[in-house]
Amino acid sequence: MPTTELGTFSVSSMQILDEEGRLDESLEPELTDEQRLGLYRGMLLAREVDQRMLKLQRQGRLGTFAPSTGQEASSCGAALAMRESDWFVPSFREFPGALMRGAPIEATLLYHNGYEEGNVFDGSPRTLPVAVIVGSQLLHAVGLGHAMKQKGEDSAVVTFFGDGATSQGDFHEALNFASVWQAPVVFFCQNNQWAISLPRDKQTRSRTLAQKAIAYEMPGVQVDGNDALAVYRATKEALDRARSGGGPTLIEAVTYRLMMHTTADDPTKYRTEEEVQAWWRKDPLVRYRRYLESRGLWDGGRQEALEAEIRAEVEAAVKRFEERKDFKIDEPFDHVFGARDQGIEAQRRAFLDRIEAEASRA
Amino acid sequence: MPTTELGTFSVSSMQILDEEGRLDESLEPELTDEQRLGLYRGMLLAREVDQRMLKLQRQGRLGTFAPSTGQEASSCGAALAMRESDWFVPSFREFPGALMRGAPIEATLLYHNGYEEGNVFDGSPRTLPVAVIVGSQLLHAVGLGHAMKQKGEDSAVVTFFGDGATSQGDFHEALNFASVWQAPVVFFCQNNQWAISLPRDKQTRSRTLAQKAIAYEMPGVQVDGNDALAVYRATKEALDRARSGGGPTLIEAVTYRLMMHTTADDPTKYRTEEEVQAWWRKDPLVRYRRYLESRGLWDGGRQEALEAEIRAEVEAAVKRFEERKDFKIDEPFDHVFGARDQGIEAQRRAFLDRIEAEASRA
Amino acid sequence: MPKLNMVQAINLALHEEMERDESVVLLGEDIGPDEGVFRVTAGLWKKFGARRVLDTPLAESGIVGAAIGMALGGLRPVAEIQFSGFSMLALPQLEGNASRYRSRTQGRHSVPMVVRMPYGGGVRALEHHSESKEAIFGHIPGLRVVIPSTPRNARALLLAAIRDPDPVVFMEPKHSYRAFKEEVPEEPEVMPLGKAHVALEGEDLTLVVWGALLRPALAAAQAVRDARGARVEVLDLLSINPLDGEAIAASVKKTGRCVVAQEAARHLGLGSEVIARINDEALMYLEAPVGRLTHFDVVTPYFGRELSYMPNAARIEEAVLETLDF
Amino acid sequence: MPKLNMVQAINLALHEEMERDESVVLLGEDIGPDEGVFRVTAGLWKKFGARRVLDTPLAESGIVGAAIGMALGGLRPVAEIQFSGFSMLALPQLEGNASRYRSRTQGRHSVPMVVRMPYGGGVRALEHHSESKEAIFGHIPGLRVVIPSTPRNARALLLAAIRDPDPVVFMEPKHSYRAFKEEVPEEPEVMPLGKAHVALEGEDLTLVVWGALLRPALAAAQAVRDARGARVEVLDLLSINPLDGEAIAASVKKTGRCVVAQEAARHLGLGSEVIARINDEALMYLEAPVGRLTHFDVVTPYFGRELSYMPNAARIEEAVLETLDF
Ligand SMILES: Cc1ncc(C[n+]2csc(CCOP(=O)(O)OP(=O)(O)O)c2C)c(N)n1
Ligand SMILES: Cc1ncc(C[n+]2csc(CCOP(=O)(O)OP(=O)(O)O)c2C)c(N)n1
Ligand SMILES: [Mg+2]
Ligand SMILES: [Mg+2]
Repeated sequence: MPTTELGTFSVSSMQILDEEGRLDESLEPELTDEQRLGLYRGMLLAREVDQRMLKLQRQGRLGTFAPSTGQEASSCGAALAMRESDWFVPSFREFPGALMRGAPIEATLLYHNGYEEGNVFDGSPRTLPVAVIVGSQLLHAVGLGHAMKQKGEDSAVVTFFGDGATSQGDFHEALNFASVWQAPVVFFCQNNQWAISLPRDKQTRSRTLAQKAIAYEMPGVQVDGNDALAVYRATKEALDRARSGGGPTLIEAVTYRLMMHTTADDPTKYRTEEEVQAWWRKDPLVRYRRYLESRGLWDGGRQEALEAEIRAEVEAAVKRFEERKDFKIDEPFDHVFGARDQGIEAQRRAFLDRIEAEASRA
Repeated sequence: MPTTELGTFSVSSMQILDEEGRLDESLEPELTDEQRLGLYRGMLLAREVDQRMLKLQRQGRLGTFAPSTGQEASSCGAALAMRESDWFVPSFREFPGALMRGAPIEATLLYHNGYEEGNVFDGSPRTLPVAVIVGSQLLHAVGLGHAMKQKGEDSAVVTFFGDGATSQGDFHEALNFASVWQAPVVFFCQNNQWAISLPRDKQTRSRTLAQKAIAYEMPGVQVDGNDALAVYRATKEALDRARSGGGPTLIEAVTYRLMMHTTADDPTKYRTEEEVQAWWRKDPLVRYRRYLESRGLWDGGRQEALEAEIRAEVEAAVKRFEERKDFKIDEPFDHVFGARDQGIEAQRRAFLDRIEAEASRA
Repeated sequence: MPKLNMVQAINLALHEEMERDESVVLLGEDIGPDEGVFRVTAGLWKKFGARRVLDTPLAESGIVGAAIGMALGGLRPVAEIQFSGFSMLALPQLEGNASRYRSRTQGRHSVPMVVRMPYGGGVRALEHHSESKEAIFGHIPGLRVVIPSTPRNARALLLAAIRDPDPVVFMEPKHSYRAFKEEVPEEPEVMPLGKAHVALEGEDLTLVVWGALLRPALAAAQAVRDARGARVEVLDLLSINPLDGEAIAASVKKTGRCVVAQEAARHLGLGSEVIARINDEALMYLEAPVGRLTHFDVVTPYFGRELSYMPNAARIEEAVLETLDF
Repeated sequence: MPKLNMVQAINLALHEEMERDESVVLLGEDIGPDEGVFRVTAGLWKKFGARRVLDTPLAESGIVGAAIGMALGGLRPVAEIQFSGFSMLALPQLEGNASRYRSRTQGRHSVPMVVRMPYGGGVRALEHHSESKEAIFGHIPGLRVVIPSTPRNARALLLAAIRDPDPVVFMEPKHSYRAFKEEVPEEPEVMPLGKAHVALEGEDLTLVVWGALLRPALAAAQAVRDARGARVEVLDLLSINPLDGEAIAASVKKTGRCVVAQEAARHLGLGSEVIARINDEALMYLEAPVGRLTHFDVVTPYFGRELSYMPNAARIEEAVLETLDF
């Protein structure tokens, strides 16, 4: 069809550390050694927490949870690029980043044992809790971004979500609102290739997820999500742009969910072991460790020491978690409304009377 | 940011008849003279229905409605490209096309006078009624397209919606599903520059609406929506592709809502008279008439005759509409469920008893 | 005290609260230069500018979802859904997030926001423009649902709703928007949320209503008084969640008879809950079954037929007489 | 007759109906190779292929909206929403379109489809995975809402739902999915929609339940019988909309006492409607207020606390005794 061309668009991809740990020095971000090491510690801690939780879950000491193994570079790299005053608006597989921002290890244990106490991160008030309804948190991020702008704060927002979330209507509405409002929001898509059993190419026919930004005249970029440096750099650039009034960005981090969707899932039903093994070879931790080694920041001794330190830290958290017993049984009545309501209070009394009667019968 | 380019995309635009009625012969679609004249008749009839309804509404003889004046080329050009066996899935401003497909004029009068009877197009069972919830009908179109494919029919679906509808989550979900399923659906966007008072550039920041197709790896094309030939051609090409297994297309028809949003709206609150006048100069009817004249198919005499014929046709429909009194008062009880339910029937009896008692008291 | 209609009274409350509190922002479709399809936001965009009066893209989940984020971020958003018929699109965000943030974070975060929406029938409007869905919102714990009935309480309840620390669905009976005027105090007046109001005192029967049915209920009460001398107490619920069960019980204990009238479909409507509260607290005081005047369990008919289906003063009077005569 | 659990029984119905009727198609998230997160669609993708068992993108409005189109186009879609907690996203399409197409077109078009969804608590699941929202769906005219309670009726009601000419929300009590087995007839059995079932006959009190509470209700009835010799009639509603008001009234007229138990929040729940029906039809037969055992009007707590808040056999027994002793 002969026609007039109205515009062209392109989408690009970035990698700084390749699978062998080779560095593209021209792109290496400026970080202090402390930051470099902190990033590694964050990733390693997250991996250890994941593994420990898996054991606890298998032993019946924890409920269902969604492991993040394999996605540590994406989560921690993005978190590192954020300021404390930025808002971290996660989905349900973003504990690595939350840990980097100071969420206590017990939080995820409590959360996955069925306690709202696990959503309380008093040291990190701008780290929001897990959003279970896929895609819903993206709109909160837009509103938060707008609020920051409105209040004249130079804080920005990073919201995380999966490849599956890009199919939700809320994804679309959020990106459109953010673009129209030029809200300081980074939409960080953890494209881990699967949404439970649905592979990425059946989720949407687009070649990339990054190109979905074109629909909103928004910058969209793909990064190697197993490359912590590329993730950091892309997120930092997007945050800088957001802070300076340049509006939102969509980042697609190409990574992989190395474990099951949740501990209730059996991935052998829908994907091959070869595929999983191929992605293990791209393990973000291995690659980043090589980078640290090449910069003379790391060696076997330090690795051992850090592993031991982390194991102890996790063990202590598990202990605190398992010893915790102060769950106020009628707490839900405290948080229906901020103001006391007589009807709710009457229900609380009936509830407590029943609990007491049952206890005395038992 | 130095990176690898992953892909480029482009969006193009088509015009065949320009504002002065000049024809780009290389693009002129193959149509019979009967089709050419039918298209003009359809547009003129729609314009007359609109004007007549406006008077009725102002006289209190009709409820609120949404005029389509200015958008006739888009609506009728697309309808002409469709087969009777294709599904026409409209929004609320698509009566021109519905008329082309055989919906009776009374239908829109009945509908806008508060009667479901106005949604009955017995002669055109694949012309669906108005969808009021913006964007919701796009998903029905996808399901219909899939059903046609599944049943081995080579029918396709054209669904219509406004620029405003592109902001709804359902728009996104529909285009994504259609693309993944490669459903035979044409998404026809009537970009009439306004969604009530919101101008197109505040609806979304993208330069075009057509480029939103890129998010779904779907062909997206812009056409001059006041050029009936371009609309016909683009829709025909999209339908041909859909029928031959090529999947869905997004068409953005650039047009203008020349009247108020609905008769309840006062557009002087939000747009200038100059803007409106500029678009009147692009009136799709004028342009298309010049085209017919240049092909020797039209002249002043024929115009007068057609206008008289149409006026009489509309007048007769108004008369039938105003004489219609057979509205079964308890009809809503007939259509809650397809199977009779005793509870609903009990409510019907109570309802009818009350109606009767009230009538006898009056 | 100026006499205002409900649209003016709501507009007044918005003006007052935006002046008083910098963090109050409005968002919705066509609320800016167009001043809202019912002109509820008249003058606000001109006065407070596009920074605080945001015309949004056409997306209800977007509006309410973004408002949640604004509230989390320290603003006090007042969102408008153009017609309540489109509010189902916002329900996932209301049910899934707005109502839960406080409880989810054990009070660390909350969502102080208002979602205004005109609702109800009788205005000759198109499909989806005449529904009454208060029972759906009312069933969601953590979400306040408020329905004013007069200009004065609309203003006072909206001020309370905006100042409340939690999400409030504020359903405006559009049939009452311009139906009558009422004196509204010069100074901002704030009514507590969660309380019903005895709009007319009586001893013989309790008539429970809300929203646009208050006026026909008062007319019916007067008609019954004129015809029979019976004194009907009219209880105006005002708050749908939480429901003022005490007020309902107290009145029914006094009168022994009750009629509840609603514009919504009968099945699972608020009238049923009113009856359940009477069952819980005052059943033994009842001298007759509670009369239920409702819409029917049919899909809301288009406006050509709607008046045949809706409660009105004469039908309320009928229902009251029937319950009195039981 | 084979003994099946509810997952197997639903799976059987899907197999049977897909074999019998070419136009039946399934769509939803992870229902293909993964066979559904609860394995309800086990074997179907393998047997009927990706043409009839469609793994969709992650979008609930999309699933239900597309299903509406399929139904308009002559298919009989059976959609799965992975957990009812996500069903609010499908509500706009259900309320705005599925439930209305028949009435909108005066019967010219209809939407024969089923939307299956596991619902209810007690399975130690994450937020949004334990809700009971039947009252929300039940309030929508034109939308059937069905809740089976045993393997046998799950299979027979699902067959009926698929064959029904209208949209049916089919809420599956996931707590009962694998809790027990029941004999299911070899031949396809179809139960009429809209009818309640007397699961246990009795003369002294009517216990109204649905879904997962049927089993604890039967246990409570037995306990009451053992303790007091009182005979409790257990009425299993099965259909939420339309509700079998006649069955409720008939039972209460016989027993004079009633308890209704629900997993959902108290305010505006189905229990209230049950009470309202008794008020309408059988109030004067009541010897005591109807006992209401419900969840509380709090945001559904996470699973660490949930059992303290939910009805169970012992609590139902308590409520029954209280109403018997009134
Ligand atoms: C709205 C909604 N629908 C369904 C689910 C159930 N569910 C939980 S996670 C998930 C897949 C999410 O995939 P993706 O977005 O790619 O994130 P990932 O799990 O890969 O991190 C689904 C379907 C949900 N939580 N929310
Ligand atoms: C979901 C929804 N929200 C709001 C409305 C109210 N409304 C009716 S038409 C309209 C604007 C539609 O704009 P557009 O899609 O561009 O179509 P146009 O009116 O220009 O034909 C609005 C906001 C609606 N019908 N549906
Ligand atoms: Mg994923
Ligand atoms: Mg428009």
